[in-house]
Amino acid sequence: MPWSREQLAERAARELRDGFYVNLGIGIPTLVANYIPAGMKVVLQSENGMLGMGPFPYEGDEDADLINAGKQTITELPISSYFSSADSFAMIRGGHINLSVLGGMEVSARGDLANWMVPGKVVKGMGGAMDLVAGVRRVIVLMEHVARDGSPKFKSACELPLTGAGVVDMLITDLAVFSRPDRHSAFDLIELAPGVSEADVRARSTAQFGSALPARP
Amino acid sequence: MPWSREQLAERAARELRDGFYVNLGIGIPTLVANYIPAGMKVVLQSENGMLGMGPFPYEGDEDADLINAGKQTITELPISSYFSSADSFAMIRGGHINLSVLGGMEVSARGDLANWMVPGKVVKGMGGAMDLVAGVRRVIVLMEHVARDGSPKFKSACELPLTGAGVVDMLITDLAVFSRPDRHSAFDLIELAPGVSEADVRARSTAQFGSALPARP
Amino acid sequence: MTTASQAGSGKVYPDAAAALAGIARDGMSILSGGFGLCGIPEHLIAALRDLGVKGLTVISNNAGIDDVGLGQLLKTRQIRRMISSYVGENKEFERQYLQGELEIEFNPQGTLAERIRAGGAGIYGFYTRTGAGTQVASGKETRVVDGESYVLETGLTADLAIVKAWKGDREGNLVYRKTARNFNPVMATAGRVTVAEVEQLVEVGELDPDHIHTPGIFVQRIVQGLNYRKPIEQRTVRKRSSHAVVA
Amino acid sequence: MTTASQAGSGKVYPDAAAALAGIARDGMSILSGGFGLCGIPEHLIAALRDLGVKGLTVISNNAGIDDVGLGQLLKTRQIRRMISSYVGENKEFERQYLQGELEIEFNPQGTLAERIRAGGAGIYGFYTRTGAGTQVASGKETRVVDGESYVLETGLTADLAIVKAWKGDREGNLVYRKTARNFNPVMATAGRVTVAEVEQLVEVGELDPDHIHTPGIFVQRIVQGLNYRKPIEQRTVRKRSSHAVVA
Repeated sequence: MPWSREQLAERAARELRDGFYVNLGIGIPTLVANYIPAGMKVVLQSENGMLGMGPFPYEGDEDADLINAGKQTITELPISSYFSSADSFAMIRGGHINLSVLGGMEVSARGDLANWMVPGKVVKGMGGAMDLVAGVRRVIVLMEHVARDGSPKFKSACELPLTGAGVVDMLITDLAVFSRPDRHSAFDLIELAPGVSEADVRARSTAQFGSALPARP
Repeated sequence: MPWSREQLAERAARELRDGFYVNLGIGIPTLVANYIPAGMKVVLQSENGMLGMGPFPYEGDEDADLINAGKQTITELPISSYFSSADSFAMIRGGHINLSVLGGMEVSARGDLANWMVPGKVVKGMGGAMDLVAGVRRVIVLMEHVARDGSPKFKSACELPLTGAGVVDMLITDLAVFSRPDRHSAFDLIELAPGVSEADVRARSTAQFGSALPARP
Repeated sequence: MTTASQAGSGKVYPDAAAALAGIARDGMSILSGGFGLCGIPEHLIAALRDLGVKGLTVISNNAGIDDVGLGQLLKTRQIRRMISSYVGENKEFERQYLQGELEIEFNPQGTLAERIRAGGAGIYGFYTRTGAGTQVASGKETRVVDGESYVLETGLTADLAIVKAWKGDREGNLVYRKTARNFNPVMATAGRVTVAEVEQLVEVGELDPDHIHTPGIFVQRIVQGLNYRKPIEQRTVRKRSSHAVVA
Repeated sequence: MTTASQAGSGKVYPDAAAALAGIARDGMSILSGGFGLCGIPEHLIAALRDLGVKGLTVISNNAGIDDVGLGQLLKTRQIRRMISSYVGENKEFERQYLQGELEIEFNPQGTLAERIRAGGAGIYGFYTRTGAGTQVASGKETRVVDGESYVLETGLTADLAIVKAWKGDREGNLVYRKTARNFNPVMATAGRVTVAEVEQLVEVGELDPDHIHTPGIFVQRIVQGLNYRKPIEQRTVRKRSSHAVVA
């Protein structure tokens, strides 16, 4: 049984570590904030210029001057600080953020990511995604394993225009989790969703990958 | 009779305009602040990170956290703001300062300036001088017309290592004032100290320059 | 980059239209602050609409939404070209773009911010990893250092910058509030003329000099806006009983 | 550039020596904040002296004066190499330099500040007019654009940055005071580890989030200094009767 959106977010949250500074992309990645383990200190960065992003406001407490990168109203925490877009991306580009979790349209075997445009469709722009994948120390991509028509999205090479080349460290799909120790290595399959076999995953991928599944008890 | 240090500063102050943002170098240029015409609004920038530099403090009011680029204690004004060294030089390099007044060791006919090192002597460093001459819109140099041994300092070409190439807009010495309309033009002699002749000035310069002295009444 | 700096009280204008008089013209380039609809110079944008200047190149992270923010200038067809990072929320934008009435240049958001900072800071260009190996790098110089690829991106300035701050004084010193800061401070440094609108015009000396975000040297004209709309694009709230951080 | 970020209260150390324990080592590179003696991390410098680490490369605008600031580390011969813009006030520096015991690399002050900013911001290098046509450009790439010459300067980082702020909280958020800000904020971004000393360690939430100069992400360790000396290099005053602005 494939993992749900919430389960993808929950799985990604297991990659958080105490003291991490983290940037969460729009969509499913945003949900990762709901699964930060109790007692663990994680500081969320919002690339429009905030460190220490708090939860959505209670109704009536919305502040037009306080939004996240998805343009949603949010709140401040005692630890928060604000800064300009230039300073925010200096922080991102300079490698000061520990982890970025983003959505994806395609990931290649060598860790290329495509998630910003589909030729033939209207292009909305890459926003901060290219800066995040180029600057953040560890990049995790969450996506459906196959497209709606069943075609693989974890591919030998991306067909869509790239967001970044060789930038993905971990790929979490609704079927499986893939990881690699560094950006020169190939991915290994490290986990499977319940009832999903390695053969299933290989059949639905054009990417080559190794296997490092834990021994079944 | 050659102009005094104070007269050099006073002459330079005549180049100030209402609303100017100005950076004054260490030494004689600092004295220019004493000759800002009454009623004229001039804002002084200090490259260590301050806009709106006030006068020296009254005795007992010195603040170790408030100094100028010459490391002298200064004061704050109601209009003042502070910023980092990176932001300060972004302001300078970006052409936001109207005028810089600096001391010089040598100036060449094409507006090169040398004022930071003498080969064979211990080098103390260029500080912010290279950034100022490269970034400020108008650069005025104040210096003695000849060295202590009588040798010219306004030369056909600088012999000392340069602070900037082709950066000087106006040269004020104790004998004369030279100006040029832009950085592609040659200098014109535009004023003489009392009792100093154009011939005197030419005899004490190796630089070639034009003459645009006002007609004597 | 030459900003027409002018210290002093002559910077204050009675309203947004007056603050743009003698500056706004057809075909000019304009840096416009804000992220989404947060921190946008709403009165100055409205004044540009009313002035009717056309053929504009607008550099702004987003393009507003239909009828709000820069969406107003799109509706009136005053914008010819945009440099942005994301324009997803604007139907009129999409229509004009598809019909070839509007040009768009996409920049990665951080590259856009840094290009503007470089423009204001007198830096010709800089090397960034962002966009290396992607379409963004095509036609640009690249270099590989220690196995990392970098793209050369150039500084960006404009004829005019319009920015919005929370408080300002008649010297042009500005303070922003929360995430409404975003692109405003960096754009203020990169306009040949910068016009700021503020919610509160305060007396000189009221702003703490340690906490001024934009020193007055960058601002040539300032105006106090009245009756700010400050629309919210994505109103998201949580129930008072909820434990979830994110809805 | 990888900073060992770690949010949370584990950042606070009891004194400067403890804050440098496990970090300071022979041969390391250190960014040291301050301009002249203003805003220098005086307790962290003293702790480096006491730790006796040697063969250091120190990046700092100045080199202190004899026995004060970095002058202390020169006296003990712990510094092998300096990257500075001006070192005019230090006799011991001059002696060691003339005897070939000390290397020095001069950078224009603005280039130094920008190189450090670039280092902290993940920018490989940038083109500046500063130094074009001078010794500073020798051996560096240059390019001419629209008749202007630019020099390629590269980003600068170090193993350790030591900075001094006025106030800080246990998250590492920092606020500087007046011109003691100078190189400190930009150096805080460019150390692989950054240690900050503050005059006042305050509770989280006491610093206004709109007015934090250095967000805590850049600071890995923080210590409250006691009994600051804050020496003044050039004590200049005016008489209460004087009209002159400058003595």
